[in-house]
Amino acid sequence: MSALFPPWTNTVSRFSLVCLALGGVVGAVLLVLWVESPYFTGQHGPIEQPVQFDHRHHVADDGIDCRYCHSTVETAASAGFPALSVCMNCHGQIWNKSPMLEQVRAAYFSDRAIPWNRVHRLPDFVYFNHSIHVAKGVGCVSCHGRVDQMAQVTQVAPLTMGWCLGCHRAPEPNLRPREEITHLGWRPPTDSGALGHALVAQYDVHTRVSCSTCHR
Amino acid sequence: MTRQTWVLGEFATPQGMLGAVRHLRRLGYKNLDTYSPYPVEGSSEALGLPRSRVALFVLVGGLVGATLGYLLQYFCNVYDFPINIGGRPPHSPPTFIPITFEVGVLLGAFSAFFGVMALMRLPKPYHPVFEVEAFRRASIDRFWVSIAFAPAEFEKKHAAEELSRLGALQVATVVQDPASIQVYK
Amino acid sequence: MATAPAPHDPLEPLPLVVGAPDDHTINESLFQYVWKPTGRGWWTVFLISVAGVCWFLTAVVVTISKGIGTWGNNIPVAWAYGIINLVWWIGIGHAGTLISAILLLFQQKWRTSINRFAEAMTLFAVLCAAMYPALHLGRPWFAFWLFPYPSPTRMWPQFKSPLTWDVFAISTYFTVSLLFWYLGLIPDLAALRDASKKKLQRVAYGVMALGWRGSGRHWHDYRLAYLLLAGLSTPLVLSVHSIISWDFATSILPGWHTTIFPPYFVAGAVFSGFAMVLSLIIPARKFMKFEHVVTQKHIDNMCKVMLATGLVVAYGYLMEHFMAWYGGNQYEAFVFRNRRGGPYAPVFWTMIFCNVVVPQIFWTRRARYNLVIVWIASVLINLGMWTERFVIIVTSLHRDFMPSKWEMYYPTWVDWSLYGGTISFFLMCFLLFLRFLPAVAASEIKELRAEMVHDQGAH
Amino acid sequence: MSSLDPTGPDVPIARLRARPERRLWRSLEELARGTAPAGPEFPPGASAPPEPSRRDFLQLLGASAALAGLAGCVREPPEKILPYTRRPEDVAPGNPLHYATAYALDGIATGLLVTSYEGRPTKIEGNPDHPSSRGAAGVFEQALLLSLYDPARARAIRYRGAGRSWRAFLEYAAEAVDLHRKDGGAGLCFLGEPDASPLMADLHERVLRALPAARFFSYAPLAEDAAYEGARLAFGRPLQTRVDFSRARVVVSLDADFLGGGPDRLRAAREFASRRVPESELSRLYVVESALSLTGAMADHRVRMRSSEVVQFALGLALELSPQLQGGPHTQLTATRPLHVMARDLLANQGRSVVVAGARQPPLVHALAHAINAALGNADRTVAYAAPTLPDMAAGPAALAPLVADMRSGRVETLVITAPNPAYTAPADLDFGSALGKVPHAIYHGLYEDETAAQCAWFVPATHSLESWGDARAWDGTVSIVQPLIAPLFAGVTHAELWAAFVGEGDRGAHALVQDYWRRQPGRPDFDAFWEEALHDGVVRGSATRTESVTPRWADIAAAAAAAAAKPTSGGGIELNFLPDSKVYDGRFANNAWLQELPDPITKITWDNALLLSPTTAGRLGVESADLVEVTLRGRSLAAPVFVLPGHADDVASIALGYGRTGLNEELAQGVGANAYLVRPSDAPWFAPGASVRKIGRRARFAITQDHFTMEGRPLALVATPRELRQHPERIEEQRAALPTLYDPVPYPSYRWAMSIDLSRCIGCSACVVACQAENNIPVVGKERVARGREMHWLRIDRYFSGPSALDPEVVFQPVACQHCENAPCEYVCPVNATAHSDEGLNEMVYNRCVGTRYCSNNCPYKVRRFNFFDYVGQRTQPERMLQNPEVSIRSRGVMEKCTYCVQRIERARIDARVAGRTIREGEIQTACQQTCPTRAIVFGSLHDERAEVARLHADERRYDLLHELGTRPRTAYLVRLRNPNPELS
Repeated sequence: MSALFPPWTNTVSRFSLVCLALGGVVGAVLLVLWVESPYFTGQHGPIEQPVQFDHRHHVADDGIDCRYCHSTVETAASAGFPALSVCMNCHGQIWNKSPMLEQVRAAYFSDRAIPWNRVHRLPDFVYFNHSIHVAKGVGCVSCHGRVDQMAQVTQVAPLTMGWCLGCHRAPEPNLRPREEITHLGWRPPTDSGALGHALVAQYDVHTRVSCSTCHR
Repeated sequence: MTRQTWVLGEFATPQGMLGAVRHLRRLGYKNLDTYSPYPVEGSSEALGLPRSRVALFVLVGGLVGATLGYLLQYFCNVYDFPINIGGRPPHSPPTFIPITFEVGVLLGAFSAFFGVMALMRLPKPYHPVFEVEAFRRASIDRFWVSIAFAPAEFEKKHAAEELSRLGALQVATVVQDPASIQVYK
Repeated sequence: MATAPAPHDPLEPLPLVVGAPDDHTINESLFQYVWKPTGRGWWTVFLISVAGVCWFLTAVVVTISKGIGTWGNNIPVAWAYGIINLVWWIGIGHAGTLISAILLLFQQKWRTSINRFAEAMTLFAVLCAAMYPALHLGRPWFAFWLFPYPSPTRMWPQFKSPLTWDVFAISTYFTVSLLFWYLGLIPDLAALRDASKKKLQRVAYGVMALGWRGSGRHWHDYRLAYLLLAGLSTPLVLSVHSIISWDFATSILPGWHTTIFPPYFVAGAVFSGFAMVLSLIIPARKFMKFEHVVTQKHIDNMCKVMLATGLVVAYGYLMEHFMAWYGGNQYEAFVFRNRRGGPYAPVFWTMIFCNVVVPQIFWTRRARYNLVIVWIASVLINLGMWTERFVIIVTSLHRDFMPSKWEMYYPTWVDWSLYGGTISFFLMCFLLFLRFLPAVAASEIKELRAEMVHDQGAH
Repeated sequence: MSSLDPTGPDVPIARLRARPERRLWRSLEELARGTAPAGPEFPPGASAPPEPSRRDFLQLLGASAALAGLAGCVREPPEKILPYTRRPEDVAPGNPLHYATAYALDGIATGLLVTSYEGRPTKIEGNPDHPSSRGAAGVFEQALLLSLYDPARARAIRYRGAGRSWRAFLEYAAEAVDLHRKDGGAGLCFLGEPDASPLMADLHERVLRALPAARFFSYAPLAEDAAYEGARLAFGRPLQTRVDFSRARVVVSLDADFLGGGPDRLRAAREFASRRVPESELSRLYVVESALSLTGAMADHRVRMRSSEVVQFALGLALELSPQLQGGPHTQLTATRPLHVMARDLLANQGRSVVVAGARQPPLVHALAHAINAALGNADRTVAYAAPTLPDMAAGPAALAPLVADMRSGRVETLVITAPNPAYTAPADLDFGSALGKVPHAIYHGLYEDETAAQCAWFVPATHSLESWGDARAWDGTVSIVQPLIAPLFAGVTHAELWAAFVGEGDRGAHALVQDYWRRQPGRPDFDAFWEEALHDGVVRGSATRTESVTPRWADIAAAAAAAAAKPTSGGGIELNFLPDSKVYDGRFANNAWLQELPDPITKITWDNALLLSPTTAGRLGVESADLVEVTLRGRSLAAPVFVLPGHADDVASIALGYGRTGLNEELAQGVGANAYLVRPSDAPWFAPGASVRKIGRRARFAITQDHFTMEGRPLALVATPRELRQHPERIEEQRAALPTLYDPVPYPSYRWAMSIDLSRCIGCSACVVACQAENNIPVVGKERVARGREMHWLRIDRYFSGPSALDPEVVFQPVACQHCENAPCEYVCPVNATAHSDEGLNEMVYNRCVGTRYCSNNCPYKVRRFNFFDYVGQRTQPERMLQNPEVSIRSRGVMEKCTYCVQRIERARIDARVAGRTIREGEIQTACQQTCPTRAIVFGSLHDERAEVARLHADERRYDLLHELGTRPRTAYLVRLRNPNPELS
């Protein structure tokens, strides 16, 4: 037989062409999906902390209000990471012998900060301000999830710009009465839409999507 | 692949090839084809081919491309995320024209290229005619005619004789079946 | 390489194919260099170009690792060599498409023996051009933001920007040119597959030929498809350089903001493109023994095209300066005064000499017939077209509206390396092309010859 | 939140302490202990001079910061959070606090208001309650911040190069005092700079009580001795002259640059500018000077002459104006026409005019000015006199001579130097450096281990003003308490502590010293309340010294005048002028990159000084700009590059002091410019005849930000007289009238941010440029890159020369930043939406979206966009990062940046307002440039409220748009510069 290529090469050549074409498309699609996936955005399970602080216990069991520790949430851009003195306010009296808190006591008395690991990280060029969101009726849970059910805090929201824009374009579903801000279990009344619109008017909610709202 | 037989005749000139094809068609032969190193005037008519559909592909491809191009821009800058850009209206058709045109041309070109590939059933590195060693000159300086037979109406002898009578320099027959392939001279 | 004007009867048209070779000899003569071992000359030039490419890569690494600061750019001259070279290369690319597509539509037979060559040039030129838009970015690693894709930020490109148009124009231009070129290659690849002796070559070309067998049914669709691609390329090539010119024309800068740019850029592109074809093909036809297919006729025609486009370009210059004076806009007027008499005046006058004065020699047949003169002229014209882009970009930027922010621009070694580097890259690609692919469309030559034979048979 | 603290965990904020029950300043005092980072933390030579080699090294250093722009698309390891162990009561992370303090330059204080984030001072503003500041701050005040964090500052107390403790020094000081007791301290000398601080005066006395024979000297190279001498000549005793320019309708400046220099320049500028707008009765300014100064640039009529001729001019003026001097000797000065006209104008405005004499001029000129003012009845109206605020009125180079003599003769055993770097600033003929070598126990107290430190046995690092407790007095005597904003970053003690060491109180700490002093003062029943108020307000109310009316001693003046008239005008050759520098002052700021890179207001030269010549003189000498020449005066010579400056007097060469530093650690300052002190004579510290200029043949390379002088006849910085304004309103109208457009107007329903810049008020002082740099984390790029045209200032001040003659040009300044065009040309060319318009009309630049095509810059007709050609962030050293404003993104390499109208301030105000449920109040937002502007030339606000000042100014008859014909519809409006020439002269 003298043909240069055996018959099977027909199949191979066509098949490989198809693969080439599909490969490109599929690859692109996967990339686009991946960057929005929890794995990329950081919603992939809890982050280890130097001290085993359990929000379930403090929030759910003890019913401590978020603002007791995150005290600047209503006045500052940062919600405020509790100073060790805040821990010691209670743990100076209770569990003041507990080995679990040894590191806290050591740090407090030696005046050395404990290096916690950040869970909710925004890029440096994003300027998020807690106080304004709280003032306009956005609850903690909207972005941070049911922290009262987390042994270790996990990032639940993607924190992508697209996600931010979602709420800034239609804030109504995420609004609640100010007194319910820190109430993680709060459920809106049946017709949440109506409440949302009412609150927009009541709190003069005026979400903006201009770049400088977040980027300066 | 079912059993099939190809009878091939080699001619020195395009005229010879065309003459042979016309004659064979008059004799009622089907599944004729010609092979030449360059397009030979009149071969399409001789083979009695209908108008090519490539033109249609390109038209459709171009129009679809242009539409997509415009819609893409409209979706991005007008519908999904309108932004005040230097006080210009978000929807400004004049500035959308260039990309509309480019995408149109791109898809048009794609449909022309891949369209014609599909019509020619290429890529197809193997084809029974390649079994004939002498056929290599079909892309250099010789002109071939082929007749393909389904096993039913197999008239190898007559066909071969016809070709020789029409002045074929040489005639070859490729019998192709799933098991084996024979080439007769 | 000078060949004295061929002695022949001026009434007798110049032959497109010298002598009457048969298909076999055409095949042999056009493909022989693919089979025979590469000569020393090829290797020398090739290695030089490879060295140039390495140098280019170092410059690229420097640019990307340290930043645009390694270039000479500043504020106000925020664009310089990057964009100059981009426009220059794109322009050069245009001749290829013009020759293969437009001349095909106009059924100019003389295109046949040079179109493959010109198309290859187009591809490599566009490749070189396409490097600059990416390289000149402050943050090239984000270049993909110029493409529309659904991103987590929900941001899209801004389609009012001519730069976004560029992205689409250049990528389309490259893709279409590639398809057009490859489609044209297929029959010759098949011929190489069948005519080659070495198994390896046969397989390699066989794979590329996709199993082409010259079937009449194939030719039927193939010819139409080829024609249609030509039909698409023709407006495309016009649009691409128009869009490039809009990078400037849509801005508000004096010297940029003018409606004459699109036609004058396209003409300039063809002008420089033909110059590049000539400066490449004159040596090539000599060394590769193509004189019989790339004849004096072709060179003659190309010179005439250059003369014509050169005149269009000259008219463009004239109009610019006239309107600047006649329009009575002080900023515009100043920019053109500054071009003629400012610190960059030498570049301006070089441009005038190369692009306006030099082509005039092509009025005389003696010049068109003297390959040395033609070659030198075409090289000068390439230079001239580069200086044209320098004049347009740098002189307009360095002194615009606010005299308080006027600055001079001086290129750095990185600028020069990137420019020289792309030239080497271009050369390297070209040598590879000449070495491994049919530089002249054999099947079309055969067809052409057949037609000529037929014509002669006619009368 | 990380974005609020770009310095990350490096900042020792975690160690801030506060006792909740204490006042904030107490917490700062606590803070003042134990937060000094360890020395080795800083890499060698981290002060980032402009050479590339070190830059590369620093790029690695700052790589992490440089990646900020990438943070969006790269997953990073979890970031660390370092919370306080005990959070100070008033500190909410990310919310700035403001503290009042003061900064004394040559002993006269300007009140400051400092912004601090988590204990890091990040911005300085003027203190609105302070008489000399009124909310404004100059370039020096603005740039203080950078010198605070300057890594080149001295780190350790040294004795003959070896490290010592403060304790060790105190013991040494105690011994020294004992030794000197035997002769009452005859061998003990203190060399300080003039200082109005009550605390220092007190320590001065206490040292004298212990060691009566100890001697105190003051030295400041730019001291204004002549002014006091002039007053002594005119009134019999040294007095301080206080001019109220807001009352003066005609101002004649005899070589007085009251806008550019002088202890009270901010107030002077404010008052002067208030008379340059039609709302007030327009004042007219005549300036007589040699080198073009800021004041000269504002002049309606300017007469160029050699500095030495000014005395003759003053004499001529005095003879015409003050009858009391008539019959005096007739000066041979050929009275020029402008002189008569000036005289007539002054006469026509008796009691509403003022003649001011410059500190560079001899006492007689001051005396004559006093005489003229008295004759015109300006005294107590536009000009008033008071007891000097400064205790020591003889502090100039001449005053240094006796000390140097004693040093040579070995009569000085112990010399305590607190004056800044005398070894460098002392006139060459004194050769202070070598004399210092003869002093066995020389103690130098300074910010840097500089030229002087190298000559002294002991070196004690000084605390920066923002790290110090102390007190200071303003020009009018008003007292301010100086409180620290941060603990000393490097080991250091205050001036007061050092002197206290010689009364055995060196270990008490500056806070105790200053508080005790004020506790001792009578009439303060409730001291704590007083103290708290003083700290809070930044001023001690009612502490200004009272002015007094005095009468000139005509006879003395006439006699002096006669003597002067008899004296022939100074001899031939070129007259060499010594000028205070607009940026490095006397050289003390030479290591401040912000100031070095700040273009000189007149020449626009950065990173250099130059020998200024008039075009005529340059032509005669056959030199042109950038030619290196050798200047020789009295056998001493100096190589300097020439700069040919229109408006400069002929046969005069001027050079600014303070350059050519050789300081050991001040790497930025090293080798920048030429050291004019090398040819400065102590007996003629300001100008001396008989200099020669010789061309060397080599050329220098200036880094000039504006090398084109003229406007090319374009309507850029418009100038008009009130008359022209009345007669041809259309000339302005056509620069603002609405242009036809194809686009529907974009609605801006709420705020419409806008700015107006009044060219009549702008004096070109450039304080706004530095303020902008500080507020917006704008990098410094170095001389080479400025020369290439890559400076990063968001706000530039264009300086144009106009008028018929290049020898006597009219000067106009025009601050240009992003115009925030409503139809912004930069926006539609950006392929990635990185620059776009906000719903309130801001032209936004989104750094993190920018890919760096630079197309926007090409298409910006105002050329106000700046590009990060290199990674400049990476070059910032550890302490320099601490000063970055956490409210403003750090720009990575390869992105565009530009003026944002201080959007961070807008957003903060918006959030505060909306959290409080109100709208933003008029004046609540001030841009950095506006806030610091001494003349209130810049106004910012929202056009949506017609009552807003900015809206009023946008409707002003003088308002016009820059490059209006382009139809960009800028939000920044300019107001035409008004000239008020004398009809008789024009």
